[in-house]
Amino acid sequence: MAKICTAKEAVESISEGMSVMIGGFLNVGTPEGLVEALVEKGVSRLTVISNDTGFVGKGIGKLQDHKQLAKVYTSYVGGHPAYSQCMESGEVEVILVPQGTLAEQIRAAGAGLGGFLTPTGVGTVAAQGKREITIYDRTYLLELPLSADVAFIKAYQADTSGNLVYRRCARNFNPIMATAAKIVIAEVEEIVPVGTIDPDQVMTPGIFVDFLVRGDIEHGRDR
Amino acid sequence: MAKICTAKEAVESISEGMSVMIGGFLNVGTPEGLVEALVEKGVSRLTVISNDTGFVGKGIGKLQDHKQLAKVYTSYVGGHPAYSQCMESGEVEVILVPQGTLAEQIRAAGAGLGGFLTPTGVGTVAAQGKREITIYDRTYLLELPLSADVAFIKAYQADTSGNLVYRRCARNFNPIMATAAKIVIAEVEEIVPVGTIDPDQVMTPGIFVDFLVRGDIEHGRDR
Amino acid sequence: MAEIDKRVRVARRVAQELKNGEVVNLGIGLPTLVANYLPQGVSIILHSENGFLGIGSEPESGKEDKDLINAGGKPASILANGCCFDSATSFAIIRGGHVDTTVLGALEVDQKGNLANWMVPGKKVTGMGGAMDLVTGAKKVIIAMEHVNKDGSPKIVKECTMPLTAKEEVDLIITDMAVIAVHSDGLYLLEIGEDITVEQVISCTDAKLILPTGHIPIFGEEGSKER
Amino acid sequence: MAEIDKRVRVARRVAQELKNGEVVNLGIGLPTLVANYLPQGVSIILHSENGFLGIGSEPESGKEDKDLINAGGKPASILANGCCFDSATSFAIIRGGHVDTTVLGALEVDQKGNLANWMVPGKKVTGMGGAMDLVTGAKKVIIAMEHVNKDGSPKIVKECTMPLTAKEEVDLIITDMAVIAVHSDGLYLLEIGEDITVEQVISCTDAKLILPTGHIPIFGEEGSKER
Repeated sequence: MAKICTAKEAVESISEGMSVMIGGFLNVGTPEGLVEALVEKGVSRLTVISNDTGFVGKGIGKLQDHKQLAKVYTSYVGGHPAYSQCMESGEVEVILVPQGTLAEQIRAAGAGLGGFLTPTGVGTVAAQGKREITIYDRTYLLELPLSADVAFIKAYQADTSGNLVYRRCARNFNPIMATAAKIVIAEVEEIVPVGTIDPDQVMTPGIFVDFLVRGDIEHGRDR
Repeated sequence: MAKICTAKEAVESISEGMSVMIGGFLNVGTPEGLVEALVEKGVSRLTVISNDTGFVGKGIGKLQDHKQLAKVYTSYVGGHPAYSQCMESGEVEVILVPQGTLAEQIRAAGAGLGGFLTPTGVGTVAAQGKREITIYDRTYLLELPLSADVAFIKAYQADTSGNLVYRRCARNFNPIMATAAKIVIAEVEEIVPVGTIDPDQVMTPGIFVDFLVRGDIEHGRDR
Repeated sequence: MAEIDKRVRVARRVAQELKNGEVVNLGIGLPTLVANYLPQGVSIILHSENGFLGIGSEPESGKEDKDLINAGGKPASILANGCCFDSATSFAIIRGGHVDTTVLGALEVDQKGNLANWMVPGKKVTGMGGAMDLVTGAKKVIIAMEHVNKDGSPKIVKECTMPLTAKEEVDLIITDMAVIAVHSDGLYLLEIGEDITVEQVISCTDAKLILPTGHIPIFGEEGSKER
Repeated sequence: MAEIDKRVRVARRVAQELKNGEVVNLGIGLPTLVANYLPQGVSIILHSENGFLGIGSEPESGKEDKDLINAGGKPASILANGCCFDSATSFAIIRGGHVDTTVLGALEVDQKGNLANWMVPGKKVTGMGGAMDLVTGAKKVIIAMEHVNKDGSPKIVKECTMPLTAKEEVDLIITDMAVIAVHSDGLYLLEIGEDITVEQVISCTDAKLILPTGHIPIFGEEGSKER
């Protein structure tokens, strides 16, 4: 059952070397307040799993700006110039994953699957070090699940049970990440009473959410 | 883009020996009108993929009552007494699949995956004939995707583009089946103009739906 | 003890295993009764594998919703904080370890924690439904059943003879006679029922039981009343 | 021909490949232009891999929705018949073959239909994003690009030297100079651009082209005007 708290309280248990999934696609649907709280906390050597690595001074990019990262699983680092340099210098280990594979790996972790077979990446560098399995004459890569210690989720609305609703393409990686981490923290635009969201319209069941943070309150209070 | 028609018209292209996925769980969320149209058409030697096989004289059960089946993939035949007999006599080949595996096999087909690894069924009869793969000391079964020629879907509401919304637990297998068949026929309770359903609330994108049948009109006209 | 009392005793004892806020899936039959005996202050979230969380009370006659049944096919209701999803998601929740406890009946359980509860050889086959996924995926598997078959033969055996539902997944066995924990080295007798002796439990159990060194607690007296 | 005209010629020709009702994913850059040149009576459904179907026109300045961007990060709008979904579903749509056509640019394409478009060795790495899934999953892959690099070197080569996006998945190559189909036995020159000769196409192409036996059609004259 979700506990309503501030971003600062929500990130309290995150310590050096942990893995954090962060929702969002080019900063749409990224929980800015939670990332900022992680920057303020100053915890380092994190592993981040995210669609992309954001921009300089914005969203996930801030974690790179403050040198808090050891490893990143992502499909795109093009928005933040420091990443290529870090990849070359080895300062941050960047594991590039095709976007659909990344999404499916996260889903697989949340769904208790041991892996899945995808045709994506066969014959490319994405196949390196992976097992190939042929089914009915088509070759697939065996991809393994990807989970994390913590997930940072951004939703539009939550009820006090933690049921979440997303808006437009701010949904992206958020619902699957909510299923694949030990601790799930959701930053939302508004928290409404139970009964406001029809059961049919819930996009992430409240059972997945451990902490609920109201983005606007956070911005008002902590900065 | 979805074409609005009668159940009779929608099932026209279904011929002997085809495979048909049918949504529903113990007859909740089962497209009664489409099953009835298939009974009236009298086409036989069908392969059916469904959570369960319904009841005598109701839903999917009718296809057994009229001896239209050659093969069934399902998790539960307990609602219809004729199935056990057919299994023994070999009149109908019944392949029992754990419910979660069945759902995931259908999803995998719709999602272009070559298969997935599940812990369900290891060490049981469900493992027979399947490849086992061990990942980090845990053993999984490699399960393959399951697709069909046609899917019969039941939804609550459709807009004229074929976007679908389901109600309560009548959702069950319907959304995944809508992704995993060459021809998708949706029986709905009402058809509303485009714009009535908010894009965030669509549960099955209209691109998956080929034919839209209004259940009530069907019941009025064809019987 | 009357049949009904035995079932209530089991349900009441199982209810004491559930923690506040847990996500629980209750199987058909005896396990369903568990929801009626939750201790004061314990509220659980019931998962229904046909696609929703937050099973509410049985709807009044005439107030059934045609789109709402439980996994056994009976009319159901959904709580205001409940939510609905498709079958792939429902089993992702189960297999992904997001159901804290599943409570099911058994035909046989053995000392390795193997469970057989879906098929009696030679009898009509009905199918495993969602049982294999539930037993494999739930964090904790509790078997709730009467200790012996109608003919008095043991249901807790050395090795299952019937087709398995899952291998080595059972954590706890709760019957009208005993509470037994399944560990890797065998079955531990934790509690015995009111008016039952250790000897009776042993004689009604085909598998070897590891006995506690001191006093053995008794269950069946306390526990919350039906609400 | 001016740069802009070349791009328009390519976009216009690609648009003619799209059928009414098709689900199409347009890559960043030149491919995005294709939507502006659809023939009369052809309406397509645009898929955006960040999670929606039904991309509408660019929103007016000041009317942007903070939750709506296209896959390139630009403000976007959604049509009334559009719908939104998560990234797992978005790529299920792509990989499952539910996108009829994807149109992308290329750094290199070779005569086996191999495509390299995500990484130039020695230059800054940006990542493959969704390109590998799109090229592998879409029913039809159309490469839309200028025929040669800025330095005049061919982009259509015998064998790709840069890291691949996908193996043997390209179906059609449309450039300012030619329309080329990829078959298992090689590259078929189908059409040449207005004011281009077959000899020019051959000299600007590193891979072997299979020429038609008779007259070769010319493109670039007809096609619908920008709407």
